[in-house]
Amino acid sequence: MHLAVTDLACARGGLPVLTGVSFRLEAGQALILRGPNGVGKTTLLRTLAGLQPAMAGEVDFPADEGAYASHADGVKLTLSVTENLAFWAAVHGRQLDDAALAAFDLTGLRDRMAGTLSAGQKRRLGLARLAVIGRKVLFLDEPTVSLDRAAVGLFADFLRDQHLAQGGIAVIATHIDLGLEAPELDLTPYRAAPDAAGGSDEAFL
Amino acid sequence: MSIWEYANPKKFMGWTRPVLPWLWALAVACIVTALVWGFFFTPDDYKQGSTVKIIYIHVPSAMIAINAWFMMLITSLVWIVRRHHVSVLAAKAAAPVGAAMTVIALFTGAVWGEPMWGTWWAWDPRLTSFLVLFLFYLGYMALWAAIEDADTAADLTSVLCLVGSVFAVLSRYAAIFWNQGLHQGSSVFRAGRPDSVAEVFYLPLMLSIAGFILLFLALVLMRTRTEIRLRRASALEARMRSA
Amino acid sequence: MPQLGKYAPEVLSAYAVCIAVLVVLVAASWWRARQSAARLERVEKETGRG
Amino acid sequence: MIALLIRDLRLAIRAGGGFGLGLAFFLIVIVLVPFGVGPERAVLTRIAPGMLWVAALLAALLSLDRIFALDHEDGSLALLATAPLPLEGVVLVKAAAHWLTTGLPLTLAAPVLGILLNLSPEATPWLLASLGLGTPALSMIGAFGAALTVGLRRGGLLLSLLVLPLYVPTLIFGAEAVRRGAEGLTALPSLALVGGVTAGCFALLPFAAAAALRVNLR
Repeated sequence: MHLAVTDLACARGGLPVLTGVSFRLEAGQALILRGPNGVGKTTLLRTLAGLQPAMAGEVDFPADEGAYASHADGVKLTLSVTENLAFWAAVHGRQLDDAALAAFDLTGLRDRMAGTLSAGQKRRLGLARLAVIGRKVLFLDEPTVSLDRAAVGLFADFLRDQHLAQGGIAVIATHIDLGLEAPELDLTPYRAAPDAAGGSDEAFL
Repeated sequence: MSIWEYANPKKFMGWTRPVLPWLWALAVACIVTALVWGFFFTPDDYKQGSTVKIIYIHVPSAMIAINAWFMMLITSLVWIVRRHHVSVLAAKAAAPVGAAMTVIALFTGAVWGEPMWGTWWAWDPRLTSFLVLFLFYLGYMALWAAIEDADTAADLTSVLCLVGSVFAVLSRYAAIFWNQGLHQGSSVFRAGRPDSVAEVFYLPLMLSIAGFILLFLALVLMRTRTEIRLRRASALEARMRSA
Repeated sequence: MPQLGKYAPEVLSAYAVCIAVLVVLVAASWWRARQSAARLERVEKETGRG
Repeated sequence: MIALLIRDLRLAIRAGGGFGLGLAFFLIVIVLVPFGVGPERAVLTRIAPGMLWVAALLAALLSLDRIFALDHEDGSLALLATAPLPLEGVVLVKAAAHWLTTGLPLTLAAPVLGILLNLSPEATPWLLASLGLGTPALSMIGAFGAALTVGLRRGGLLLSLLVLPLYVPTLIFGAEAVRRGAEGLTALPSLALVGGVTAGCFALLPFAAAAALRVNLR
């Protein structure tokens, strides 16, 4: 179980954003992405997760072990907490066990409609999905937004004890300190030069 | 140098620049002579009277209307397979020309049939197919206009063009099935025998067809160059903004 | 002028519409071509990339 | 995939709009027809097959843009794209969910509304058969149109412009089947053609729609 990224270049709206990104993560390791807003954290995560094709370079990790989570956490407001999580479990061919609910302190809210949850609770429900689908390589874009201190702690514990401890890998773009002893990668040096090659409209320049 | 090199935007602009004026001159010359010849110097048809003169604009425009969509289908395929910008921009450029030709074919067809059918618009299968084809053109152009990102627009319109072509053919046969048809059979290409169109009508018609084809090429080349310039301008602006 | 007989309105209207549509199409394409050339020139001057 | 279908049906029921909207619209359009063309029974009988089909088609069109738009807004479309489901399967399930919430109820309600338009009794079985065979195609073509326009502002209007021309073959063959049935002729060829078109749609369109979705998710 590893995640190897070699010389990756990705674009946003036809314009090259990042070039030459390379790193390698072994089982149980995490990587924190740093850098100013707009440097391309989200674009990089979407490219790693396979949501958009890379302009150049290689992303290598075991097939369909990747999972992506972003601000839009795919929570259906007219479904209850368990229905939401049971759906994601079924989609990934797994059973919904209570450990995931407990890990994010949602057992008390199990039958509440997602629409009636607070922003923080809804966020925890979105993150609980990661525990339910059992995917080994996680690409997380600002996972702790609108979470209070206690919830951030819960999430960090889940990452450290349940995910990484069992050989999982995580690439996280975040501004706050999650308390994980994980290496950090500042993306500023990888920012693509304005007239870098490879943009889809390069043929017109 | 493979032919794909010629489709590179810069090279395309290069070799089309000298060609375009000649193409325009030839197109205008052909059409004007054909229409003047057909309008003034050919006799009336014994049965249809002077309405036969409409053949010189209905048949060429109908042909271009169909073949323009076919050309768009090919260029969309080329875009999907080889990601060639000029190819998909040529499809975007050809759509309005095809739509205009469809309007001409529709109007001239309806008017030509009016004496025989007694109404300005008869739901004849072939005319109806042109009406449906016109709707496809509208949809295609509207999709281009609705999407900002050029690449996404190119991909989505190409997929629409492929699916649309299948349904255009389906609609064609559905229209025939639906109304047995009053349209004069395909008079020009019946197994290549020109006798269905008397000799005297045949030559100006051929010239008019040639003229319309040249006009189509000239328009598409010019409009493709326009699209390339606009893409280059927005690409430079984007790079300037991001610098 | 050729003797168009009783179908004169049909034939003339057909030709009129055809020529009108073609003229509008050519004019619009020509105008857009000039617009795009002007815009490109302006942008190229700004970015200094002739 | 079944989980996705169950979830979508549950969402449609809970949202309340799902079933009722399409049926109500279908009823309203049919009721309007006599106001428009006059209550004369002979006229109504003649146009009943065509009007029932056109109304069913418009009712199906109504709820098309909701197929992907809701999932696109709350991000579950992106999550589904990284799930082990093939996108073609997701599109098929979405089309099936749309058919179950709009196409099927329309088909079942059509004979009742046929009475309003004085549809001749022999036509009713053909109406049921042609709508039953044709509405799945409407949902599949609609899913393709929705995939093309997901994420576009004012996508609903564009969706109708793109999808209606694609409905022409199904409409022609479907309405023809009912008309021939009403006149007692054999409507089997038309019915077979409706089925053929639907089969063609389910063979071709999931791939086109999935390709469009991948482009829109970029």
